[in-house]
Amino acid sequence: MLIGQVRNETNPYEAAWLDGGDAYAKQVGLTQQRLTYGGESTKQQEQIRQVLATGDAACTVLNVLPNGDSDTLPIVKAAQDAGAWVVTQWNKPGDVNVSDYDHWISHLTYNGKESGKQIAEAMFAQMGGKGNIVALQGILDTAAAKDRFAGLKEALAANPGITLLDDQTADFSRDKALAVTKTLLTKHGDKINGIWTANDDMALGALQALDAAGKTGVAVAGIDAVPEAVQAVSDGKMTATVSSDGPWQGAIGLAIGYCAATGQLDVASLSPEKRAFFAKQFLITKDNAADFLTPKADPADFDCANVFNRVVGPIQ
Amino acid sequence: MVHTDVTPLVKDEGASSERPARSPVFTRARLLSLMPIVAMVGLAAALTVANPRFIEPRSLVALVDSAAPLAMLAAGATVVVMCGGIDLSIATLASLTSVLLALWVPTLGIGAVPAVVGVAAVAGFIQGTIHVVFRIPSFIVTLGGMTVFSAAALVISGASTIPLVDTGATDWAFTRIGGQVPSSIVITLLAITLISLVMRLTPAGRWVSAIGYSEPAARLAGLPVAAVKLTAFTLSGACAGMAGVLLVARTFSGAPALADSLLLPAVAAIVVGGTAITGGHGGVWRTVAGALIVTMLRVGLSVVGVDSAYESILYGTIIIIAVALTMDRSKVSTVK
Amino acid sequence: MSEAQIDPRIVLEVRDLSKRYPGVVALDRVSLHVKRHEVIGLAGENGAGKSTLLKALVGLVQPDSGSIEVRGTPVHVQNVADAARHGIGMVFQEQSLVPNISAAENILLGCEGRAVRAGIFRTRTLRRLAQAQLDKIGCTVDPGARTETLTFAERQMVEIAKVLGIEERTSVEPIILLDEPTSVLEPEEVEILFGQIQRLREHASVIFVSHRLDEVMRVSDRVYVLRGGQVAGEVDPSRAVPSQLHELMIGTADTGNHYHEDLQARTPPHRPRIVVDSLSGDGFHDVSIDVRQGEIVAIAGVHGSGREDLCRALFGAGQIISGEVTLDGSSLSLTSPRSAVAAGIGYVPAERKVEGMVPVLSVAQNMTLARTELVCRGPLLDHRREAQLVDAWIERLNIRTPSRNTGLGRLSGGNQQKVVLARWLLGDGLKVLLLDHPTRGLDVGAKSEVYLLMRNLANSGVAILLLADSLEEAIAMSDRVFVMNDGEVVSCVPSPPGAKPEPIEIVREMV
Amino acid sequence: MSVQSMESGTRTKGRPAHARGDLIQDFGPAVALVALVAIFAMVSPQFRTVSNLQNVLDSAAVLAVVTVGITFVLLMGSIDLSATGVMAACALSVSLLVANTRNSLDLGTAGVVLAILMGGAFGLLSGLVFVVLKVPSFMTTLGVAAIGIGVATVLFSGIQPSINDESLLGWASNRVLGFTQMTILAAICVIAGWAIQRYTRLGRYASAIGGGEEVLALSGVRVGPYKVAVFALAGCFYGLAAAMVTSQLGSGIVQAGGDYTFAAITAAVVGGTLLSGGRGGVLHSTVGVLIITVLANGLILIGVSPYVQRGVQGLIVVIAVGAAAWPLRRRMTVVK
Repeated sequence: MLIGQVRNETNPYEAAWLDGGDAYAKQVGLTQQRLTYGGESTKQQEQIRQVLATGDAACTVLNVLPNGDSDTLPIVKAAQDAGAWVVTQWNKPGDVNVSDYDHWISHLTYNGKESGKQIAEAMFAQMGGKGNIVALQGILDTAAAKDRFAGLKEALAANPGITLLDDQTADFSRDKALAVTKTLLTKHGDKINGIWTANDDMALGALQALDAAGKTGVAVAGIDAVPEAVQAVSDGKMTATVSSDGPWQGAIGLAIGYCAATGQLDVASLSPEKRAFFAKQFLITKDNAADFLTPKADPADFDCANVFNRVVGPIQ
Repeated sequence: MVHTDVTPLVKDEGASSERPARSPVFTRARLLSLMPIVAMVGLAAALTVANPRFIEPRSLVALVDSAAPLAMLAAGATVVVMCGGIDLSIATLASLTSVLLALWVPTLGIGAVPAVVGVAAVAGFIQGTIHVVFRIPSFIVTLGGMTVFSAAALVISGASTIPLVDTGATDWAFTRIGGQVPSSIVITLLAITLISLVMRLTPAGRWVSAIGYSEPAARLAGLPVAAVKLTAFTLSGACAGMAGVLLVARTFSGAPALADSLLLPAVAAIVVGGTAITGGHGGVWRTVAGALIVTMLRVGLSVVGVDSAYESILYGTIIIIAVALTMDRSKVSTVK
Repeated sequence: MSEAQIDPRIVLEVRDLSKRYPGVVALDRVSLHVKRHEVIGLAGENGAGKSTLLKALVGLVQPDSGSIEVRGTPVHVQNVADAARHGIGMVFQEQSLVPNISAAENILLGCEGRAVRAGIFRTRTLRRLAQAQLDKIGCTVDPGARTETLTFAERQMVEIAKVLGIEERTSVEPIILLDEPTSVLEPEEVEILFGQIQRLREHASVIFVSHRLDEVMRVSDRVYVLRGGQVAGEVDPSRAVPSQLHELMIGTADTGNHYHEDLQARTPPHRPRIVVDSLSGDGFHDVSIDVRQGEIVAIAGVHGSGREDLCRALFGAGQIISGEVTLDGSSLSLTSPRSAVAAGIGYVPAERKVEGMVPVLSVAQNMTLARTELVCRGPLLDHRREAQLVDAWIERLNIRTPSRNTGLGRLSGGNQQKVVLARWLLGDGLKVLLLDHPTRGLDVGAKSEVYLLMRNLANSGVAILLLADSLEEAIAMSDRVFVMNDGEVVSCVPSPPGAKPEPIEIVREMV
Repeated sequence: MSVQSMESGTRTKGRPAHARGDLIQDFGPAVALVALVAIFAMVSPQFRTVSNLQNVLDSAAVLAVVTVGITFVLLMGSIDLSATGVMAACALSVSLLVANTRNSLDLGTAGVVLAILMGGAFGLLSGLVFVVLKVPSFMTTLGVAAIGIGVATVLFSGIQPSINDESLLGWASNRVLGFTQMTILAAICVIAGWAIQRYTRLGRYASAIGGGEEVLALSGVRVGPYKVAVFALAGCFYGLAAAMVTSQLGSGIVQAGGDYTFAAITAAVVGGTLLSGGRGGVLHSTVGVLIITVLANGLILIGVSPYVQRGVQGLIVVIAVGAAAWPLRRRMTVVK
């Protein structure tokens, strides 16, 4: 039994993730049970426990996007106790080791620091290496938000010409980003040359605010490569975004689990860097945006031999 | 002793015409008080039809286990609602508690549990005081409390998850007694039994409903209205704290928004249980039934394979039907 | 009845109207008729069927059998609006006005007519139409005033004006039902009301319901007396004497000892029980009165005289600014009702249903509400002890209830009031009893039981402070009458047995 | 409640107490607003700028429209938690009805109107359930909210519809007299709402129902239809608000409803519209909206940490209401 669980189907990225899972399930002649928990930690854990108690745990594969770091451990422990195979993505507390569990095959995430830095540098390049920016942070207690912001800090350190005027949180949300940006625009007026955001939804919100204020020539960058953002990038409205390839994420977790469950993958013998790794991500700028407008998954990626092709290194 | 022999004055034809007969109200009330159970069983049956394995003990235990923190959270608030008020702060208070617990366990060990529950109780007490002394509607006071506690949790935790260094201090709340019964269920049931015993065996129960039904009458009968309300809010706070502890025990960490999403489910649990949102009529056991119903809707639906979009449509519809079934209209004058 | 049928002056004809509730026959083949411009009195004890009859006439109750004819045509009244169409309007006992909207809006509520065009209010028209109604009864209330800021009497006038609106909408002269309109009015307000009724009869027929015989006799052309749901008789006030009506009402002749004056102590005791020394508070100032052990002291005064405020303050439910209250020589701090109860003070509020009792709770729970410690062993309730105590008092006060577990709301007013009184008699800690209109809305039988109870309490040493329903009651029951006017005590009239003062002496002081 | 407040009216020789109460209720919030503006203007130079004034009003627009809707429900003494869900559904439908990236529909203004009607339909649903099944509005609207979210999710089906309808997009960007069309629209809504409340039977009856429902029945008014109508009216406002959000964001998102429900209720209450019903009104609520918005804007401008902003807001709300209630605390009215 293949199960993919994400926050909700009401945002393009996670919807694409689940679709990727469905595609893979078809590939191996199964179906994926789509679970969403509406961003409620408690509900996510309860769902997992219920699924494991109701279904046949031993041949269950979970591909989970934990709501926050705090949710990873209970999910994994539940799976471990029930004997189900689980792959987690994005959120994991640093002090938890995947290799301590034999049913938690892998945790894969993306180097948020890296992506935060990449888009920052793309922005700075467009701004010509000097100017002022403001930053919109994500939900403050998520690793993603922290790492990405750290990446920005790094980039700033490397580019003395750029100053960070202000940073506020907009909770990864589009309408919050809109309101906050508006206020920041009045606060700093024309001083702002760039807006760094921790995800595309906020970037798009910021864009709207700029439109409403009739401001042009302000560089905006985000992360996640939601279709609208990619479109904006290729139209030149947005500077850059970073793709983690949602459909691939939705499939790969199931693939790894499926291989383990079917014995084609011996979890014990996996190298540490396959148990917890950074996956390959793609910086999208005007030049390569066109290729990402229609994301496509290659079935070959999910053969048990290739499931670890996108490993770019262990999580440090 | 006052002796007042008034018997000779009675005119019996007057009596006969005045004496109201026992109307069938009693039996209807009986039926109504069973309604939450009926709704619960009905829902369980429906889920079983959708997925036969739902009815297996393992699965049911998991369900009840999931319902435990919600029931705990709602139990205290039930008393507040019975007093005619409402407590919107319970969820964020539970989150705050989880953060404090995770922070204090390293230093206080198991002692951190009573400590944080105490803090939560105090928080409830403060809200109660503001409500009683300044005459501010509980809706507003606790709405304020909601935001304040959540802010406090964010600040104290530095807006980040705080892992429980050694889970030793909380394992008792997340094990299976005799390898079968999750301890969280037992703890919750103990707490709720305690509350309901106090409500039943001491005057507290009738004081609460007197205040809920008619506060002016209660006050003019010399009841300690303020004290009762304060106690209710304190209890509500303590229960929220305890719920926070249960959540930490199963999450192995505290987080500033851990329980925030449980507010509306908790209120739903109270009302679905048949406690009148207008106060007076209700009980904590009803809330347990309510919590189970709500949990079946929150978790059960998706697990038996309802598509997430239709899940929330079903949730909305069923919750309305459930309340329509369980509420005792004879106990509330006008529905607001 | 046969000649009544052909009598063209008959506007309302009720024939063999019956209505039974489970266990109660509310109306039993009641027949009566009302002529044009006639004021009909309807007398009878509570539970005699007066209210049910009126409710049937305005469609709030559907009779089981019998017929109602309005101006010769049989009608089936479905609801209040329906009744209005037939020209029947009712002024309800518990007032039916929305507190938070203007008097004008209330007067035209539900039948704005020309004041609303296409759902849009035209404020000026609204006011004008309302003013027209108010003028009919020469009422000076400002139609723009928000209703809850008016006094009770004013609101009653507004309500009468509202009912009169019927005659605008139905080209016929209305039939107006007044249900216990005087029960909460002060003497001088009653006078105004009677003035109104005389005006009303010029363009309406009136059915006037009261259990105060003197009033019924005064205003009515004819009086129907109901008993146990039947018409016990029809009386011509000009020829009958009260005792006859009384006999018809309760089946036995008035013993004339309604107030049990024989039980009033010949020599009022002298030990002061509660002493109020130059007390000032919200609504009263510099009040000094005292009530001695075993004494009944009445306070007379019109609305706004501050006597209710004083009474509530003495129970810790009102504001005290300065002054001192001592009970048996020791000073009291009356910060809350609780403190008063602890000191041995009991209070029976005028608004029984809202403030006096919790209708949904049982007789037992209401009775023991204030003194739960009496029915507890340690911290725990002892239901057996409660049962004994409550049953004893049900017996002693002869409270008619199916059981101690019946919801108090389902008993008659008299029995409800007895339960409320019993609440303060439990145990023997009661020192002072504050009675705010204790007999409001009770029937003769119940009243006289309450009076007897008061006498016995007094004779057992309780000090009673009485805000009487009528001046007559105040004088008859009390040993002394304090008169309050505009928040101050203006005089104290002794009222010893046998040498009762004349009402007029007191009225002079009141206004 | 109504009976009793009348009693306290006569008992404490009503007029002064009431007059004082009304004064505070009507002008207290306005004074508070002025004070806030003054304080922020002193502390923060950016706050003083004209562009910020525009910004505040622009960001108040949506909340204002939602609050106008909710005010009518509160006037009846009921409560409406459905805004979040209804707005979600309407946001999606409007973005699918006007020119968009998902389908070939291009109904323009008609699309907006349809979305508003859809909001009305949801309101109708709430109203009918509330009146016919006698389910407390709290639960009814909670359920309808869930249904709305579900409908929105179904419509969303994984792909974000961005809108290309210039006129709708224009709402957020095109400026008239320095204000966006949206702000103007909101202003119109407020005036319309005020007129409805003041001059139409619907509005008058709404507050009359809040004052004494049973009385209306005794006066031969059939209350039910008006209650349903009020909920439907509120729904229409939510629909419009959803269209405005969509115009701001340039595409229909399920989160369009955000936390407008609680914000709107808070705003209404802060403005002096009582939850107990019958008091306050559209203008009061609008003042409340401005208070809330000024707070949010000002707190960012004077650089209060993002963590504590919500907490500070909550506190200020409680204090505001408390200050208004303080002088009336002596009156023996029930506070729930």
